[in-house]
Amino acid sequence: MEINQTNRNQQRATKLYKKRSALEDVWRQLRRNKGAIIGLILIVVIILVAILSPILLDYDKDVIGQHIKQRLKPPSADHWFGTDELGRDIFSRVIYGARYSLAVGVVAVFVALAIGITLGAAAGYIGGKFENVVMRICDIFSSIPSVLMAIAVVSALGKSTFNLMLAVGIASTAPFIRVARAAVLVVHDEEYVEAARAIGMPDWKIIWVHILPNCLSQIIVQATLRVGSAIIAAAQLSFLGLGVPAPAPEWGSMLSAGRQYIRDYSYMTLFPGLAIMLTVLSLNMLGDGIRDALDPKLKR
Amino acid sequence: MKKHTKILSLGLCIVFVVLSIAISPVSAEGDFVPSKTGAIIQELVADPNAVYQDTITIGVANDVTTLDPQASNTDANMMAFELTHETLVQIDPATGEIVPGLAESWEVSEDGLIFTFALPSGVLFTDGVTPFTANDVKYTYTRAKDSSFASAKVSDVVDINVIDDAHIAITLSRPNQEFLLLMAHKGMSILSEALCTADETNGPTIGTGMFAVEEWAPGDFISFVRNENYRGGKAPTRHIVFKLFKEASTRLIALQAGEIDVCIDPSTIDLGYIQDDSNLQLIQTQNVVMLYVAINTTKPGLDNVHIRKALAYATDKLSMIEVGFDGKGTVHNNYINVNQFGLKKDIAVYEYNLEKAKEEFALSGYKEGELTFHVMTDKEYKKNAALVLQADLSEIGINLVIDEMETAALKSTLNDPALNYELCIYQWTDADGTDFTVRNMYGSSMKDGVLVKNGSNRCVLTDATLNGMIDAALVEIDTSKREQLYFAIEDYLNEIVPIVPICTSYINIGIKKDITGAVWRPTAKHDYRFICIPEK
Amino acid sequence: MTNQEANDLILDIKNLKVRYETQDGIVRAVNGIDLTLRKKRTLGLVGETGAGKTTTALAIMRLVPDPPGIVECDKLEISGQDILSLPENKLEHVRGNDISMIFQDPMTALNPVFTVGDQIAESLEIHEHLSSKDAKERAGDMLELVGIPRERANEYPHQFSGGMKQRVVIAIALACNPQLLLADEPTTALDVTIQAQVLELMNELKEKYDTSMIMITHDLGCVAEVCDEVAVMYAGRIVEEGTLEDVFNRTLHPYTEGLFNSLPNIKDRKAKLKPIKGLMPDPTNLPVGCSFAPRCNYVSDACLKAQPQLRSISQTHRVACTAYDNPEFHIERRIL
Amino acid sequence: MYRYILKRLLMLIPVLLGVAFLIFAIMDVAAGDPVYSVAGADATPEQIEALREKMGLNGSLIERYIRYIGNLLKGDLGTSYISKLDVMKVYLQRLPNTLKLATLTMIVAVGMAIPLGITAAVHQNSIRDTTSMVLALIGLSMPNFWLGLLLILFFSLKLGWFPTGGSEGFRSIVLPAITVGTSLAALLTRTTRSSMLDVLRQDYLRTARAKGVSERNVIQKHALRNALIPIITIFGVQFSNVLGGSVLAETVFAWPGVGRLVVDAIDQRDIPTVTGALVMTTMLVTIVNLLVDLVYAFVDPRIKAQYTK
Repeated sequence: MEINQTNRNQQRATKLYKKRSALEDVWRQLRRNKGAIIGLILIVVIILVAILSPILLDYDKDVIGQHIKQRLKPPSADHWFGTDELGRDIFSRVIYGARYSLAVGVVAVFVALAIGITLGAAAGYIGGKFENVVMRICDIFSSIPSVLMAIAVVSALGKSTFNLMLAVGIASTAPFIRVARAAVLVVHDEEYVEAARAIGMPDWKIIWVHILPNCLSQIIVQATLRVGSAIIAAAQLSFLGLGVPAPAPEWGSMLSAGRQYIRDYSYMTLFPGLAIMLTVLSLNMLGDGIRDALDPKLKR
Repeated sequence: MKKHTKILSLGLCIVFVVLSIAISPVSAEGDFVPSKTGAIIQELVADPNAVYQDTITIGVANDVTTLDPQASNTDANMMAFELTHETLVQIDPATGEIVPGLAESWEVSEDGLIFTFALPSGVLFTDGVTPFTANDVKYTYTRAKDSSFASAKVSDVVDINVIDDAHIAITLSRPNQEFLLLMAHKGMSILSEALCTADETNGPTIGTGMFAVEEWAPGDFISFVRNENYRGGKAPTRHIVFKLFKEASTRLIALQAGEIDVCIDPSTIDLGYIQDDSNLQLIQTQNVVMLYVAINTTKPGLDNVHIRKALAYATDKLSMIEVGFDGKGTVHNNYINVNQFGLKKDIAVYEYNLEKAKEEFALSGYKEGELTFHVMTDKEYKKNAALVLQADLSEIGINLVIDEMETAALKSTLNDPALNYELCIYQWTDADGTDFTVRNMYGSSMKDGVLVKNGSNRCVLTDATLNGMIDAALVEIDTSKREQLYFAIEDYLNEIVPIVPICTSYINIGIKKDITGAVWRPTAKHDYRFICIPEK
Repeated sequence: MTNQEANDLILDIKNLKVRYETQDGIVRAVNGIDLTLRKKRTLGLVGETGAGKTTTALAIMRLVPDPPGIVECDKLEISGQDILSLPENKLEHVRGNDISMIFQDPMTALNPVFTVGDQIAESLEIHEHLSSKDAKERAGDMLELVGIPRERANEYPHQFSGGMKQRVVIAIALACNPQLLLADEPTTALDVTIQAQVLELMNELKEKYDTSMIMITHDLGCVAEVCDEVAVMYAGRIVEEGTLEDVFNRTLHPYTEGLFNSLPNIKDRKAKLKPIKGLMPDPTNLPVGCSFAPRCNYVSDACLKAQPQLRSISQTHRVACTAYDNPEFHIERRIL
Repeated sequence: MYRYILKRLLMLIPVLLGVAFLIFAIMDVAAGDPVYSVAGADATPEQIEALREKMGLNGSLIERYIRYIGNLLKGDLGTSYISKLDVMKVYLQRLPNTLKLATLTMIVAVGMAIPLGITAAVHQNSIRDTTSMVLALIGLSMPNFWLGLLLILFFSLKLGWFPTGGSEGFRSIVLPAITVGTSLAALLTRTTRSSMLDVLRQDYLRTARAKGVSERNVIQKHALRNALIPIITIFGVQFSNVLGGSVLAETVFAWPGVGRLVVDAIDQRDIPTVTGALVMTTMLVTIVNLLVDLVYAFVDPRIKAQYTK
């Protein structure tokens, strides 16, 4: 027993050491990737903006405050991005909107991660009928185009920020199920997993301790890139009028509102669109960087 | 028109403008004077030798959803029925008077209870073989009793008696001053008994109108082809197409690009493009679509008249017009529609005044922040109005949550007997019969000993006093007395505030300059039967 | 060198240097080597992994990937033809025709989406301008030559075992009867029994076609079996070269000695294995002096100061080791 | 091989049943009883009940589902609540538009992406590579409906080259195809590049070069065919997405495709149309995926071997 314990400690120690050095290695790789660094800086700035916006701006006054007399004013020194149909300052709204888009993107991906990894890992580990059922469900979900799926879910649950997150999350679950299952299948028969099973570790613990960490890198890459597509998906739903309820300054719904003014007041569609693009772009750049850093094949 | 270069097209435009000023008898926008009913009538001088453009394409905002006149009452469908079907009588857009439709003439008994219609003979339905007879009228009105859309219009009908193929008598339970108005409604279009019983789905789509449906691709377009055998002479245009463009800006661009000939309801913000385009013309008339805040008076908080008055004072109608219609609208303070008989011009007004709103709120006994209401909206301009209301209500301590919904979901929530809503930005489009308006918007009827709200009574009023006033006005034969009765009803409503009227806006239509023959109605249910472009 | 010998020269390399410029720094893989090879002879290029053997072979084929690889050379001639200045399209005529290469891992050396017959026929089509039918026919011949039934020409690589694949690779390399064959560890990835078969096959074919060959390997047994001459590489340099006899029986360089010592001794199974201590120096950061000095048992201060140059010990035998400045010096290894 | 195809087609059945059930369940939860939006304001309770029966909305979810499947097996997708038209007919009316858009989009995207991706991979880290990768990233990060709006703004409003919407003539398909195709092209370019980079590192290319195969043939013959496999995967997945309706582009450009049909039907709570259109779309998607898998087998003999096993 004693020996076993020391052994395990040693194992843990090497694992820790290994982990840290792997992380450092990733960071070293990442730092060298110009795109990833630009992406990282951008996304950090956007996150900071999102976090600080309630301090910088007075929601009632700056963000949803209406000034009907000042409506539809083009960009100027007072209103950097102009004003919208209710005379609200588009700059403030775009700034504040980062909160919604990021929150929706991140939460949606978490929903997808939670469902996807649980189901996928379980399917890969348990196998048999259960796996079959899960994979068929996965087929069902992935054969319905995800936008339509999300639209159906939102209209079923009703319009709210949370439901939007849920809908986007559910609609993007299938890929995570696949990734998790594939990763589990790869390591399922590895010797250390066999060993863990041999010493009587419960299944959930084996999945959690031994299997998941091994597919973590893939999942991290997927997740980073998916946050971007989740933000776009959420904006799409908002654009179709199924998003965050008014008067919240969600970028997609700002675009939707600006659509009918596109001929004369194109700035109304320009800035929220740019904001979405910039956010997703920075996430993609960062995600690409992380993937390259994690993927030893791409190292040169 | 294919634009090769900017300069060339600019040059062409200039030439065109010069030519059109020189040659054509210019009909500038100002030339269109609305008739008594508010309609703009583009008179078509009948000319048997004239040649007309084969197809007129109308860019519409709303899809035709059904071809059965008794299965819907949306404007889009009504315009289709106007082409394909006929009603016994119709309203002269110039005078507002009832004129013959499918019926050639009619007589009313002295007690005002029996209407006898004389029908033409030799009329065929547009399938080309089925003859029209008085039995079809009986069938249509009987069928209407079972229709959830049309039944209210025939609720007073107790007997339909086919005298012969060309004569039919209809007996009412009580005198109804507006019976003929109701019969002019497109929902009362005459169907063929033979066709409907043979094919329940497609039978009702065939009428005796000037056009027949040619092809229907829901969500895309519907096309109509002229009825060559129409008894009054065929229509000038062979094909009419309603093409759906959900986006107002896209619709207008299609008009400017020449893809369509008529653009219904362009965005108010874009009207300048029509005025600046020498090929186009803007038709503009005040509409009779009354926008209002429907208040479910049975819900806690909203059952308190002070809260409702606070809502009325806090409603910034001018801002709503500014935001919703780019300033092009008229504040509405009445409880019936504009142009309707009995409209009280000097009704007491709840001016936008947040101080007064606060006073009323204080009288209600509720505390600030205690009340949260949900308001349902479907269209963008309604959402914008709700946003304005939301900002003002937050000033007086009422939270407003805006529920944006699809039109179908909103309608089904309104119609659901559970009445699970509090506020709704809604509209009332009927501008013909005052009784029909007040009875449906505010009236209730006795069922099994309890008052049950009428179908379109969105404020869920069950007020016996009000019902009595409505019934009294309906049967009053003296016009000026009747008017006074309606004034009284409006004053009564103004005290209990079951709705907050907001505004009426304008009907805008962009058309190609050469278009004529159409009747542009303030109800937005336009008459395209004679629309045409004469070839030069 | 006599005229005769010069005409006989298949390969003549002077001062070949290859470096890879990567993000981690400049990897100096080959640092100035000279090599010559005469007709029908076989040279064994020996050294541990990372010594620069494969890079040398790739440099001869002019297949060092650029970027990041940069090749510098004073002279690189195949049968008197200057390879260095050839444009890419001319090089294509040399590759597979005059020089061929057999790669280390037969598992990955074949394109999985083409039949083996097509892959053999391809070089025939390119170099001998055969019609695709004739090329297929010849490919079948080649398969039979390496001991595979010709019917299997229409099968895909995944249907072959490792040894069979290596035979296919050999068939591809020999299809156009090249003057020089570069074999890069042709047997490393194979089972021992298969290794012998493959080696024997190569020996046979070499004899049959009069091909010269460079055998790259770290397997000394394999060298003893096939090679006439041996060059030992360490950290991108040749540290000892000579005939098989010279290097095996009159070993001079401490590194070569280390290589032999790390082989298990069948005659004295109790003798402890003596692996070379330490690791190869980081090729991005080579020491100023002898690269082997940090691991050398005979190291002296002089070794650390300057790079030792190759010196001739006999007509055929040369070594790069500063210790031989002292005429008394000898290494421990004695040949019995 | 045929057995494999048959097996795949049989697997389609549970998926279709599942899709139908999923949509049924979702629409059942959806706010707003469709009966009340179809019935008018004045409908009496009796009329409501009659209508409910007529619309097939009586009974529990499971009962309705079983009824629906029964009809589905007969090839009957039901009739629309709103237009009373046969759902199959309406769907088939829309399908050609969607297929047209999808096909053009895919052709344009593939035509752009594969050469770009190959060039980028072959000249890794060159200016060309960086430029095309930055462009691809931007293309991928742009919400397509926004791109559509910008295209309308520039090419329709400013330049007047293309119509802003509608489905007549070739000119009207150009902007929607670009809108949908951009992100697809971006994705495909990236996939082609990374797949190509993967393949370019493979030993068998060195073998080919050592054989004297010209660089052009090394890339176009030896590398591309191997690199195609992951590209085909993405192609398959994306084709389904385009096929299922680039809903947003269809909305922005008033393109009467299947995607808009579904969105409008969801708006109108027109359950038969929603379910029918999605079931049909699923079937198409699955069939396209099967075709993609067969193309795989054509490209990669190893996969073919698996199928025939």
